[in-house]
Amino acid sequence: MNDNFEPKIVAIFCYWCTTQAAELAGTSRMTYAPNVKIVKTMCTGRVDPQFILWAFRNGADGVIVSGCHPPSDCHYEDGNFKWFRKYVLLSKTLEQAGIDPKRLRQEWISASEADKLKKVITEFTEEIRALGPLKHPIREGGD
Amino acid sequence: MKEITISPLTRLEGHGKIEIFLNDSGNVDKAYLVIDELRGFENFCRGRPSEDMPQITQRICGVCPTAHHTASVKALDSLYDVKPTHTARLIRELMYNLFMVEDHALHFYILAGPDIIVGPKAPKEERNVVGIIKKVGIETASYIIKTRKSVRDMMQYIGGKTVHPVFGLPGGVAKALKPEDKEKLQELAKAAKEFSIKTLETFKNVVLKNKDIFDLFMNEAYRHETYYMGLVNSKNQDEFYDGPIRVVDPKGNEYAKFPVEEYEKHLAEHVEPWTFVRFTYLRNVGWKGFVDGKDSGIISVAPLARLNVSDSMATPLADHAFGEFYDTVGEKPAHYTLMNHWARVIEILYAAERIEEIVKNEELYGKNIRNIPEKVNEKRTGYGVVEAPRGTLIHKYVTDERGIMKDLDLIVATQNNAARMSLSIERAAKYFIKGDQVEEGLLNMVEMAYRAYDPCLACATHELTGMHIFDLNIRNNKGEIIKTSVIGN
Amino acid sequence: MGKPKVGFYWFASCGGCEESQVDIADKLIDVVNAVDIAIWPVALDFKDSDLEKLEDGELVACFLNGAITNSEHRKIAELFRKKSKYVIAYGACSYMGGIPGLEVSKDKESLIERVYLKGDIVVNPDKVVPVQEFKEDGVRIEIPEIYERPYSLDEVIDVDFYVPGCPPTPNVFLDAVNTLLSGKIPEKGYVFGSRKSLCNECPLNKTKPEKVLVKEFKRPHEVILDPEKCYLAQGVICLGPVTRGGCDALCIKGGMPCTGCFGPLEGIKDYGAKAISYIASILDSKDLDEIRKTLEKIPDPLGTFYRYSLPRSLFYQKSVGDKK
Amino acid sequence: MENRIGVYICHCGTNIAGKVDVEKVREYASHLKNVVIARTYMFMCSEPGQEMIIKDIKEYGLNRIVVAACTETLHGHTFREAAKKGGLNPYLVQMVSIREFDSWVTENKEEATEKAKSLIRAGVYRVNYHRPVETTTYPVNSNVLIVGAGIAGITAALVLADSGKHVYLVEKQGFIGGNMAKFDKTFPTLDCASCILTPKMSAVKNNPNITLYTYSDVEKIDGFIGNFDVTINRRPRYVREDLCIGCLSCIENCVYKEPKFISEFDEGIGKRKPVYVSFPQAIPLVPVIDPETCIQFRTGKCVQTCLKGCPTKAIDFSMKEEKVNVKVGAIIATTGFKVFDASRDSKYGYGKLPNVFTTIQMERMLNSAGPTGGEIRLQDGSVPKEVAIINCVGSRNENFNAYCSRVCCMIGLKHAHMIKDRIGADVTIFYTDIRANGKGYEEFYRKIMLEGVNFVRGEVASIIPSENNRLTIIFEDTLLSRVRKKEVDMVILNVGLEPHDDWEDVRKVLNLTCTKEGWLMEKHPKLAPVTSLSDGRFIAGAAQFPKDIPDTVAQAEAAAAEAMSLVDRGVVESEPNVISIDENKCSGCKMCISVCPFNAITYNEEKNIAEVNIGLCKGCGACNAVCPSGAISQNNYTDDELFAEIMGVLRE
Repeated sequence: MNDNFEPKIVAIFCYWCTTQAAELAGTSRMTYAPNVKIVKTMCTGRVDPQFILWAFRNGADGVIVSGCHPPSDCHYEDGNFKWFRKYVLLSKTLEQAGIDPKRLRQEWISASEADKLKKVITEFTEEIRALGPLKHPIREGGD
Repeated sequence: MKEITISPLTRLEGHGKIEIFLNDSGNVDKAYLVIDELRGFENFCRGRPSEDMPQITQRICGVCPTAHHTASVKALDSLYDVKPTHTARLIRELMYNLFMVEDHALHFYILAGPDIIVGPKAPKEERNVVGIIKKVGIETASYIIKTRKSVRDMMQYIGGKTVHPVFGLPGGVAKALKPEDKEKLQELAKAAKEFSIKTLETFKNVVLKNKDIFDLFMNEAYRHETYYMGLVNSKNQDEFYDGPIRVVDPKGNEYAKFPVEEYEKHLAEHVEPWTFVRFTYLRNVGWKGFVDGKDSGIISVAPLARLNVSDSMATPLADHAFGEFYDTVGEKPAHYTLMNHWARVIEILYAAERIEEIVKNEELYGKNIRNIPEKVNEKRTGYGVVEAPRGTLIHKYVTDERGIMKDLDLIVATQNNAARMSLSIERAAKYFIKGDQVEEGLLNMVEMAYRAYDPCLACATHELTGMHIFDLNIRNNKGEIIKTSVIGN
Repeated sequence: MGKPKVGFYWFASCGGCEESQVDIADKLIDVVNAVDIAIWPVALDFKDSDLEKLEDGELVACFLNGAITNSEHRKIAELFRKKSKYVIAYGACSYMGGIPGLEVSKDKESLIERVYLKGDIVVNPDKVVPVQEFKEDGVRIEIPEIYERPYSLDEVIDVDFYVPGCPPTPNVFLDAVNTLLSGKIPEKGYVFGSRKSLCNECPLNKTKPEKVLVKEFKRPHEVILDPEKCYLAQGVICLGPVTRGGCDALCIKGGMPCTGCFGPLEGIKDYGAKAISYIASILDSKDLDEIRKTLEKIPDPLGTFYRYSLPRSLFYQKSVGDKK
Repeated sequence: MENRIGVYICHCGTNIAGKVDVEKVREYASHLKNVVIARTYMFMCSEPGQEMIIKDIKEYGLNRIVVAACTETLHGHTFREAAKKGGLNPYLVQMVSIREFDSWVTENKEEATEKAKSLIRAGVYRVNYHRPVETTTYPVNSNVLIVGAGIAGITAALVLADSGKHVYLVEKQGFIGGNMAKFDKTFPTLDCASCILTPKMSAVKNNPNITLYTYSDVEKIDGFIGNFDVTINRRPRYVREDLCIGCLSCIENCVYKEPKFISEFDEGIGKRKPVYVSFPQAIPLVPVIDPETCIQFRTGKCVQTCLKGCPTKAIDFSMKEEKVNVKVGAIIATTGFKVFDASRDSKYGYGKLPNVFTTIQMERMLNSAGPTGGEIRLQDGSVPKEVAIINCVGSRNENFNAYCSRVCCMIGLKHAHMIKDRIGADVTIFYTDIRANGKGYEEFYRKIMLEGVNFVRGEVASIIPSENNRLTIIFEDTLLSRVRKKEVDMVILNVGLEPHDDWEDVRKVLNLTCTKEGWLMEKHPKLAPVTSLSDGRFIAGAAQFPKDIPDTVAQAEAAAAEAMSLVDRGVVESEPNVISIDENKCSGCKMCISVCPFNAITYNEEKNIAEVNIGLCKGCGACNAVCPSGAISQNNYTDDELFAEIMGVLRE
């Protein structure tokens, strides 16, 4: 069906853990799908659900947010938990609004887990490819 | 034949309209009450928590939100099998009767007033609020406005908001009254009672003492022999807040008396392709089309119906007025549609007297205002009913075990009246419009036929967008508009 | 020159907005004296021919309430835009889509079936449903094209100002009228009401602890709230923090939490998402499973956080004002 | 004034240009809104590269800079400085990683080029919203905290102290020296460990610039780079350091005539009394009383001969925990390692079979100051004739530690030599590969081979007891790929190195990042090998990863230098990513206060608004995410910046 469909994916990573993992993946020359574009925040606690809707609205077929492993890796006490709570409530809302919650993925990837980062990105890209392009009125917002 | 054409006229859409079709001889052939839009409360309430229904469903109508709010919260009481505390029930009833006073008053003075007080045949530009003020004088006018405001302010104090109140919760209400409120409330009760007595007098002066208008009220054009439906208390007296639903036949004999839980057994809805409104009728009598009489399931609700299903009124002054009413009309049930206006002012009096009783009751000021609901009942279904100003209003909810809405059914007042309203319009039209002589005053008399029901189209069409005005179009045999008029309800 | 001409009109609305306008009661007279109400269907007879007769821009302001749900609404809205200097979206439906706006997340077909074929007490053996155009020996009745979903006013025409609320409180209405009369015209897109959220004026805000951390969120019917203490701090979802003030905290005074009818403050792109953000963040748990379980108990996030604003949300809003 | 953006795309030699068609990307970028000039350059981080930016700022009146190169972590500072030199606020620069996040991780050239375009587009959209960020500078406290007094900590402490910095050296154990203090000789030179270490230890003791806290833990660190506020918890050793003269007569006079409790320092092969020092030259030479074993503490009814025997009455059973607060500008973590617990791998029978030892136990056995006085003995006191050394115990093994512990091979060779040398026993080393990659290491390996040590490339399957307390090793000879047996008297397990069990707590207290095994993470393996990801905190020694003494000492000196450059600089910039609250928008709803992990925000009752203390704000932005009034914005991560960036990576 979507043979030539290339998913657009936004990855919001915290600086301390997952961004470092992404840099390590780079220095280790681990190749992964180019579909994923990284946007960094200092902490996943900074991630506002508005960002996720904004991403979908502007053409994302999937969004990953990844931060430091709970319970204690977060460099700001519990930013990772703050994000996780938003994520749970937001996923349910997405579902109610008719957007497959699988399109929003939540991960914990520590600074040293470049291999996990590669795995997650590859997996998720394929998952979204299988789901196909996001079809929802949220798209019509695109100006 | 000569055509009367008032054109060009770009017709207003997006709200209800009455279509009257003339035959070759220019007489009325058919008349239709058309409601033309979709909203979808049945649809989008699904999946919402049932406790939100009192606040969501009242958005059907900003004119009678209290009716929907109360029917809804009663449906929740039944869904959770929880009785409101005595204090809570009193607070709800107080709120409800205050609402009845202001809503009936609004209709009598502002909406129907132009016809009754200013006069049906008075020039159109005078048949409005301004005309009324001229007629009754600025003092009376501001007195009416002030009283209505003081009532609505009290409603805000009790319910949080006047338009779209928030106080209703299963098992009670959100807010208790304070003992120090008593004084305020008693003053208000007194004012309301005076107001209602004055209003009844006003009615007598402008209608009973004015032969033309009285004759119009008793005009055959406005008479239909249908069934009547309304809530009654244990003594078969007019009741707004609670009680069994009583139906009397055109002769006034009790046809049925049932709790709201059984409404599906007794009521049915008929669908027409040319309107979005569903026509309620008596299931066991059946749908015979737009005709009246004992064999037609068409029913009528609203003030006149409520009086017709009652043996008496529960309060002294109202009961006296009740006697007066039937002596004057000379039949029970009274079948003259315009008598709704009289019935309405009698109900204002009744509501005021109820308010007086309630505010005297010490328990009204109690602290115990909530019973916490445990869990939804076995059937996971809740039924709520009230008498909206415009007639019987039923809410039925079906939920899951957590009380999340799976389905709801709403039977609203104007819908119950819709069939008879269509009758009234067609009959009045046939009566007044002859040989396409469509004279302004006569036309208004057609409008009066339906205005008497105080129809709320927002309610009637809860599936639909609310609308408060509609066109009246008269079309010749070619279907072309030869006359149009806009009616504010 | 004469008094400024203004107009009022309703689209898909419940009439509450009109009530709120009438509820300024005694002050109504002053308003009536200050302006020349050219169009006001609730009180005055009106046809849109009257509207067409006006010069372009002849109306200084028009207050339009209700959502846009069909082609005729759109036509009239566009007409008002042409005739008015300032178009004011009045009330939650016109401003954000309102409660009937929740319909956007549902499909129309299921509704027709539910109402006319599967209605609980409907008797309809011939499966009759309302039709766009009804024809029968000489009789022809048309119904306008109904849109797939309700739209907020600024999705169909350019809107200058907004008066929030379901319905707006008489005070906000007066504020809007007086501001415009005073000639101190606010910047385009201005929303009347407070510049700050409800908490700022809420009588209970002082009882709110500095750190509001909630173990679980209870549904309003499950608890008896202490009317003297911040409801949010008592574990009931209150949208006061994310909702524009100016409503005099009526619901709060009525013993119930805020449900957000005044909508968001400036700079918030999506009301519901912001609500989700702070509600979730103050949940006091550092156990992933517990977090899932607790938030599962909020049965209807979409209906709770977008009750009045779904058509205007990032999910559905058509014309995005946030173009880069 | 409208934005004038300069975009600079780095080739990074072929690192970027090899994958990304930089010219195409430059061309694309030059057409983006507000972009005035777009250039490419071989090495943007080089002097000429930076000069290019500085020149353009003046020439083209640029007020926004986008650099597409490596990562902000790496060169963010470099380009902010360049912008500063050009007269721009440094935070009007946006770095876009088209190397780590693109050219290095994307296979296909077209795809890499397309990705670079979208990343740069995002950077350009974003930079439009950048606002100048004014950071304040704070004076830096010149003291340094060093956590862990092994050879790494000691070295760093001395370097700093000698340069006049005051050092607070905190050691968990009762005595400094760490693991090295346990060793006998060091490879490959075979000079004795204590000969190297003891002088350094006493230097620590005697240096007035070093305050030593042994038997202590770092409990809490507040503040930020340059101005740390450290709380140290001193556990009671029940012998008062201010009174004790180190005569050790308390140990003499202890009611226990003979040592009868397992000595942790001797790795279980030696005994100690309840009151003890780790070894005769221990620093500080102040005994520790172990309440677990001391009669006075267990029963409360001891005759307290130790106290009676103490000339200065330094023994104080009533000593309590003591909190010390110190202020420092920099922190060095040298928390070291622990050896692999061989009993976790049951096939070796460690802890069950007699005469199965670990290399660290062997160190004690070989140590002339150790429990056996340097004599190699079996449990029954006899001298072993055949000894096996088994390498890679707990290392290079997916079930335990996948990594190579780096030092074990050399330790094994050292032990083989010393055993042969001392008792002439026949020694066999079971190895996987011999790794001798250091100065003089390979030569050492050769030497040992020539000494006649047997080398078997073998995978041990199990060790089982055989007649007269001998041990049979069953193993696969991976050269002959045959299963073979070998009988010996003694087995030495060459155990690998691991992070301490409490690494997570340490990481949290010091706010550092660790690998999944628990080794401390460096900011960059090559560019900043002893700098942690957290400002003002440095790392050295085996806490970062297993390494031998030369490397450890080298790192320690490097860390000392890094710390010195920080404290000598005298000033630091405040956290740039702090938040600000617009009081005209703030509604006083307190949601931000509820989510701030650092209590940096407080409620102003009379103004009914929230106020931030940026000194306490660490810039996580959680409050920005919740603020329902849109009143809070985090520097460099404002809503507008992030919305723009997200839109940018997705579309035009």
